[in-house]
Amino acid sequence: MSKVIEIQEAIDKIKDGDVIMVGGFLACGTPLKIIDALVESGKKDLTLICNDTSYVDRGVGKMVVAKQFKKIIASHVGTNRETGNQMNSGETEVVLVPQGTLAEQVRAGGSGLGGVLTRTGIGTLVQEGKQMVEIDGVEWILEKPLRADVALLYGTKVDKSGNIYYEGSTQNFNILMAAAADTVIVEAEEIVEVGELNPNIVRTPGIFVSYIVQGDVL
Amino acid sequence: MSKVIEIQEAIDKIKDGDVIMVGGFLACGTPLKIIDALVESGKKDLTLICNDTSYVDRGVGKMVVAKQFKKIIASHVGTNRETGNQMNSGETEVVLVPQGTLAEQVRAGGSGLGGVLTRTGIGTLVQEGKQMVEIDGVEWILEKPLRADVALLYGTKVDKSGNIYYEGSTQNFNILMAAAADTVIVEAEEIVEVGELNPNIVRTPGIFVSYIVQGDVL
Amino acid sequence: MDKNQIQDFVAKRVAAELKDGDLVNLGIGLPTRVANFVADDINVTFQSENGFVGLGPAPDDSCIDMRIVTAGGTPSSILPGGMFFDSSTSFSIIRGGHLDMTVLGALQVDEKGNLANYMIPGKMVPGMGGAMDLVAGAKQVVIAMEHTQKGNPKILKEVNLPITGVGVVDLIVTEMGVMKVTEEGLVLTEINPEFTVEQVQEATEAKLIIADDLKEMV
Amino acid sequence: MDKNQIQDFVAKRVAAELKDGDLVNLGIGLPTRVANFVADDINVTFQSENGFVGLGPAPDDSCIDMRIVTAGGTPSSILPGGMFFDSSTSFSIIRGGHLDMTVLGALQVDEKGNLANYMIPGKMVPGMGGAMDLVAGAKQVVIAMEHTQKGNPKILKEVNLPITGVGVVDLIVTEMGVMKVTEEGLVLTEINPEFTVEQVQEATEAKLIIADDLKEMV
Repeated sequence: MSKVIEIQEAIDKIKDGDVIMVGGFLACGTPLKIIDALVESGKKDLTLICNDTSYVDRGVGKMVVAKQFKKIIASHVGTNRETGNQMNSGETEVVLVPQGTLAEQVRAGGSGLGGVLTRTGIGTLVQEGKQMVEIDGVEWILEKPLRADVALLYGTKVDKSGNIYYEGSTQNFNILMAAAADTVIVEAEEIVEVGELNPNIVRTPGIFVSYIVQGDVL
Repeated sequence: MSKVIEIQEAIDKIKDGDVIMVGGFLACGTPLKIIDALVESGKKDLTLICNDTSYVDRGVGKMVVAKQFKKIIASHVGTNRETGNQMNSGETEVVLVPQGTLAEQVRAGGSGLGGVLTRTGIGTLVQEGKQMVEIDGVEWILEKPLRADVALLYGTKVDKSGNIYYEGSTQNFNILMAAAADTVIVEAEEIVEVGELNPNIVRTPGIFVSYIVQGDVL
Repeated sequence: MDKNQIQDFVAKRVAAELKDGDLVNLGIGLPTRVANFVADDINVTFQSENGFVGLGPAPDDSCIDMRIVTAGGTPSSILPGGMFFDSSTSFSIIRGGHLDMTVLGALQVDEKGNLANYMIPGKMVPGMGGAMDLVAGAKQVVIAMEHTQKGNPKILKEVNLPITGVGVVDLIVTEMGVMKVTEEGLVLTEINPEFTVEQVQEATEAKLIIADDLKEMV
Repeated sequence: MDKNQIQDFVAKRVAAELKDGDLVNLGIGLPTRVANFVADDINVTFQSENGFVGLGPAPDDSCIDMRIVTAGGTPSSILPGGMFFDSSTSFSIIRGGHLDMTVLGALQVDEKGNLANYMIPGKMVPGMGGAMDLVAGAKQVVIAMEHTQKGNPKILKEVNLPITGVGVVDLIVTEMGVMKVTEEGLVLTEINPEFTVEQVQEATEAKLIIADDLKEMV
């Protein structure tokens, strides 16, 4: 049973207003072909959960320019001036989250945990409005789990059942987001047969993956 | 700079009264040679953090028989009747922890998190005496992070800087414990030169590992 | 039926609950046998909480790899499309709601779906292992067991041993019948034609509600 | 000194703080240059928060792998003994206290060790990226920057931009000198002989305590 679909079928899984998670770090490890097709599609009112908003001409940065997001949750938006503009004008809601916290929130969302207890952001704007938990006299910020309707991931080699092997610094949020969305679509640099991947080096289990799209080779 | 030491040097790093974490699941992925040397050494009053207490004649089970633990934190002790005997007689304190909770507690200990928020164990003995955290109307058990003085781990292939690659179901708690102890000693089936391991398939970074001991081939 | 036949009969009936694409965790003992009765025309993946998906059959003596064992510690194998992971990933899968079903044994189960299967205080203290996480996280919890223990009912009005999970059980399958846990109580939906309804009720402490369309268990 | 010389001068001085075996994370910009000045006789490992340890130099144009980039998004390389991981592992390392040092830039830093380096409200909103986790988790936080911004002091009595971390800074290195954050305030321990103590104080809003054994910064 192969999970491979055409890119247009993948786009059809995403509805206006959906919350989407997109893997990648400054577009490294981002499913670029799916994102380009998503720009083309004109889907709107989306909420983005992603490490950053990339550049104006690459990855999710193009979607920012195309104003497809009503809300963006990210750790860093400084490489895309358009995000800052939309944030300052109030056109797009931008929630800045410390990167390690964002990673744990996504992990918690996929792992059935109630939240994340971290010291990161204590005494900063990040703490504002958040529930605090005192443990043995120390205060911790409670950060809530994050989940999405659709996760869009990258994989270096993906077998037809969805097992993913990553090369280089492309793992980043992909591994975490795979568990935290109702529908998970991975763009593969290379699609291989089931059984071709060494089970000791797969990092994302195929059981998390709904669909696979053939991507371009980086 | 090689981290490889003789087994006796490894044993010398452990003091009476230490808290030790030992990787493995029913001795699969346990550093068996180090544990055998530890039985030989007669170290005592140790606290064990391990998934289980294995069998009377294998892995940490032998240390239970040799009465080297004053306290045992584990998810399962049913395969070693001696643990149950010592628990019922009050000779050894045994704390039973749900396996997933134990994994997260060790992970939290190595990751600078304040604790684990889980629904596992709600309404059971596990909940007793624990701090509860209410999040959006739902109650979660707060489980505290675990750390150890020394972690004793297994690795299938280990390079001289301590990077570990695992095969089969040996990863289990090894990966988590590597980050959660002051001193980390790994027993390698095979020791290789730095640079010989593909950086995409290493699972435990050498930066966590203090020392390496040559083990037997399974 | 002898003990062996009873176990196979129960396991076979549980297997009929499985659907194509399901991800399932089987407890040790009787539940393990469920894997032997999966229909040929569906694809079911088994998860092993010690660290992999794609649990295969026990290997021949000639090809045992001590690095690949079941959660019961016995030699195992991995099927094509499977992969290995660590204990935190394993329980992210379990606690995170990614398992379609877990099949477990029980010491006691009651009409409210409470389960006791991890200890008899002062007597048998195996520990909960992964069971508390499994019942907390799996979408469906099926109890597969012999109906009575030495003639004594195991299906009670209220469990009196330490609880593994509160109100977690969905379905109970024994050699006498199939019982569904509902708001109203235990509904007997299928009965082994070797027994009468009266005989089943006699062997059950909880009051059984007999389904209008009570079927034969085959 | 021109801008380039200033940056190298500061980076070189920061590099002198490094010890053999250190694990270090360098921020983008000036801090990145620290890697160029590590003493030959020590072994320092650089962590890149986007997912690896063993950060190597930028590759030649001929051998760029788009799968291996720095946290700044530029092509990078991995050294023998390095390894790749996901964002949760990356921040387990950072938040978990495994980093010996982080070197970051600053918009403002004050005499209490408070740091502001992630936004100027309504103007520049890059986001904190990994900075809040880095200052929360690293054993030593070093600020490497130019002493003033367009002639205006950046080392203040009290930061007035949104804070990245409260009381987190240990050491400030600029082209004018080296300042240590202490309970009593900022202690100038080294001075660039091109400047007088008066000049340094004039360029600094916070009151400097001059070390008894004030040294030349080289």
